[in-house]
Amino acid sequence: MQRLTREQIAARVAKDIPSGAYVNLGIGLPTLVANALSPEREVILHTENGLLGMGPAPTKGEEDWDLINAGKQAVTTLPGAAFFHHADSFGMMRGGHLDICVLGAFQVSQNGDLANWHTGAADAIPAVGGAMDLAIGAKQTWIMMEHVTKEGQHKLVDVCTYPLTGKSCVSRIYTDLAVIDVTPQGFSLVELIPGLDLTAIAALTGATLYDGRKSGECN
Amino acid sequence: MQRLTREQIAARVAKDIPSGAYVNLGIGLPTLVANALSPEREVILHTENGLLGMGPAPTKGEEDWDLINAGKQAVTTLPGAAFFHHADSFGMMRGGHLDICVLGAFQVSQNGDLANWHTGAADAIPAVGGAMDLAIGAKQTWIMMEHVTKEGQHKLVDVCTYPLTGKSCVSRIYTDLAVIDVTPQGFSLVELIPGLDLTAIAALTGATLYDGRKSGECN
Amino acid sequence: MIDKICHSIAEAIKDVKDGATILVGGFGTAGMPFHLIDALIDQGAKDLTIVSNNAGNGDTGLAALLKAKRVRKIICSFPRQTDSWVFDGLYRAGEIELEVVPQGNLAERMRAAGAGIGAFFCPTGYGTMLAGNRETREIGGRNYVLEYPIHGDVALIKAHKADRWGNLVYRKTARNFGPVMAAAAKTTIVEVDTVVELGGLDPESVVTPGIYVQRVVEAIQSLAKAA
Amino acid sequence: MIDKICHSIAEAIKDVKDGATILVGGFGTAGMPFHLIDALIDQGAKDLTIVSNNAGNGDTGLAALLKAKRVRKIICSFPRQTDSWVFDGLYRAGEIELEVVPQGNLAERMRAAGAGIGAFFCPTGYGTMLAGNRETREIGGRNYVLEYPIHGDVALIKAHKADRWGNLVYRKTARNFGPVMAAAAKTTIVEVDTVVELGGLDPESVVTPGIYVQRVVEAIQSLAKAA
Repeated sequence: MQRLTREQIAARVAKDIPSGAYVNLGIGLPTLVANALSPEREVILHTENGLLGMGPAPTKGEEDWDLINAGKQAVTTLPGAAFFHHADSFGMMRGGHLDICVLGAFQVSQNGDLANWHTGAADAIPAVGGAMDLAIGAKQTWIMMEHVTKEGQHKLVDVCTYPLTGKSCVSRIYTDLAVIDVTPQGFSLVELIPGLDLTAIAALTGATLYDGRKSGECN
Repeated sequence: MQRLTREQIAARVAKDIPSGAYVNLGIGLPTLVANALSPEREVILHTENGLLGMGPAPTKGEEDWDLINAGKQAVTTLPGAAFFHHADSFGMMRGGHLDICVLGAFQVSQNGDLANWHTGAADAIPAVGGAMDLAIGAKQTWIMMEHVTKEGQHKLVDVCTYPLTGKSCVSRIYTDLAVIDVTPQGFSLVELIPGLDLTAIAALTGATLYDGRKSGECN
Repeated sequence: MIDKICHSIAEAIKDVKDGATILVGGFGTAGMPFHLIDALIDQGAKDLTIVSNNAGNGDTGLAALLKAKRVRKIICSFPRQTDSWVFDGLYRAGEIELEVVPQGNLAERMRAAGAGIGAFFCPTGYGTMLAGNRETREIGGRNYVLEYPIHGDVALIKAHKADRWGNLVYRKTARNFGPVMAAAAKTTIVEVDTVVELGGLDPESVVTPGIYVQRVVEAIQSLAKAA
Repeated sequence: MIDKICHSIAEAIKDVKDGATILVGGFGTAGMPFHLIDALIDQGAKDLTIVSNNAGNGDTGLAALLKAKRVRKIICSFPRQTDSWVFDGLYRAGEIELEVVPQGNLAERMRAAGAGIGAFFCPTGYGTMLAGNRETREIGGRNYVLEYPIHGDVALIKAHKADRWGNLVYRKTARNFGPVMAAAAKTTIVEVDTVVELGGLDPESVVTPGIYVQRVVEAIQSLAKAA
């Protein structure tokens, strides 16, 4: 078994994004998806700070710091881009106009609850940004993350123990080991990396995992 | 006694509009106020259908029917004009950004209730347009009307009998006979045309009229 | 490649269903999508609910749709005009249902639909017959009425220019309800004077981003009509 | 003649009162009104409530205002950043109050203030700790939280160009909160790169009409800083 690299997870997510889709890529890991989308497919990227039609990073030295993404990195515009203000940008999200947003996560529960903004630690400074708006706003919210934490703890869980970002908002999860749908029955396996068996993936998943490929339970 | 003409009422209203004010002139009689405002004063006119900085009517033959006012008449723009959509235009009103709106009226009550959209007749087709938004939105709502109806009925009344446009929204009334403020005590006379005495104006007013010029009752 | 430009107006409008709620742009005739309405009449959908500022002028556009008896109900702010004889006749004959909404509430209710707001407390119309029996609340010493979003199945609007991604700019006061309706409808169909190359619109000046637009047709500009 | 252009930045900002609520534009450093904030530090108003997306970056702008101990409370969506050490220190020392608001709610609550909406039902944050004890309601099968407007006494924003009526255009993503804050504050003060002649802005492209703007100052464009 060979875990997917971050770039490979990004490529796997990108494969499922239809041509012409309106997509918001969250900060961190999901940002990598942009590099895996070929320009010919014309996926239109939204950034919460007021731009549709976001292009790749400028060449070094060409940065315009009035033209940045949600992660405050310099970006560019593509032909067909449009700028708008913050209320319009978040109305666009909340109103269900984005086809897909891809977010990172600390935990996702089997009913699609998402925790990705706060570890719950007493001394943490809370900072939510646009995560809650994105989580509940897009037509589909996809999660891109490692299957378990570095310490081996479950991130796909029965019930989230961290403070929630949104309730029942996740539809699909892409990890370094698998692609999993959130269904009315709970987690449902869509795809597994070669060399990993059902017992192993089920053990790495903190809630019942159904095998969506043949409509049975994995464990 | 010589009643004011429509143009004279308009000129009287115009006199009270400060230089640089943002003003919406309702359809009908208030439209005449525009002609009484000298351009040097730079009063900025708003029209509900999405324009600030509305200019005078174009010369005949020069009309652009994409550039109209609330009464669907062709207008022009002044340098410094701005176009915006309907939600923004009415947000501008409702949010209290207009300094003054000048409206016509069927009835105004002594507590500032306004009736100007519906006669209450059973067979009338109701049509409100932007009247309710304007009435309650501007910082000050001024009324411009004949003091009594053609049939001699009161239009300044104790309680409105026609369906209301807005409650407690009128601050000042300009008629062909007088200028009257709506105060916490009720109607208060600000100015009277020459040749009309207090007893006469009080008789033409359907509620107690105080003489705001010397803090006493007129009748 | 994204291409929202339809080369036939009939094609653009073919899937409008009976019983649909249709948001129709325009304030009087400015911004009225005459070609799309004509195509809708040809298409034949009936039992429609129309949301528009007025209830038609003269015998063309929305008035023609009403005359063709395709409209069950109209939600608007100002139906009664000097040239609204088609609507007036249907209304007096009891052949059309009317819901009068203050103009700003009409705009804000569609804005709420587009922006995912569930309901909002609005001061306009408080204490008037148009507030009906709706919930009211005093907030910070001012009285408000609870207003709900108006969603459209379809929006038919007029813009000045578009590109193939559906980005739009409008012309003068013909902008009016266009941007609000585009965001409030599931399927937004736009007639424009001109289609430009992608990149031909300044990103700073795009009024309706293409995300709100599903189909665009280039219509020969109809002779705009005075009210 | 209307002339909103102030020839001194100190003059533009002189009447900010202790205890005021100040809306400060910018997303990171893009659209941050650095000159106005420096002038506010010199002016000396204290006990301020600041509403802004972030809680300052590095040691300049909003961070410098915080460092000068003028801010009692900050309402923002994303205080914690790699370069928010000034805020972090004050917060951990218990010297500043923090209210975290989801970014879209921050924008929409200011938008509501500007548009005269009394409160609105918003789906964002439902079921999370940021919804606190606020009223909730199910509408059409979806759950919403009741959110109230955020009004400002003053807005300090950055735009690209202005005319003497106060009409504004912005530059790229530096637009961000500017238009929303301009409408939500009693007194909106704008620093711009360039003042143009009246008529020098295209009426179709004005983003913030001058009705929302009280004062404009032309500030030499500060060297924009990377996050």
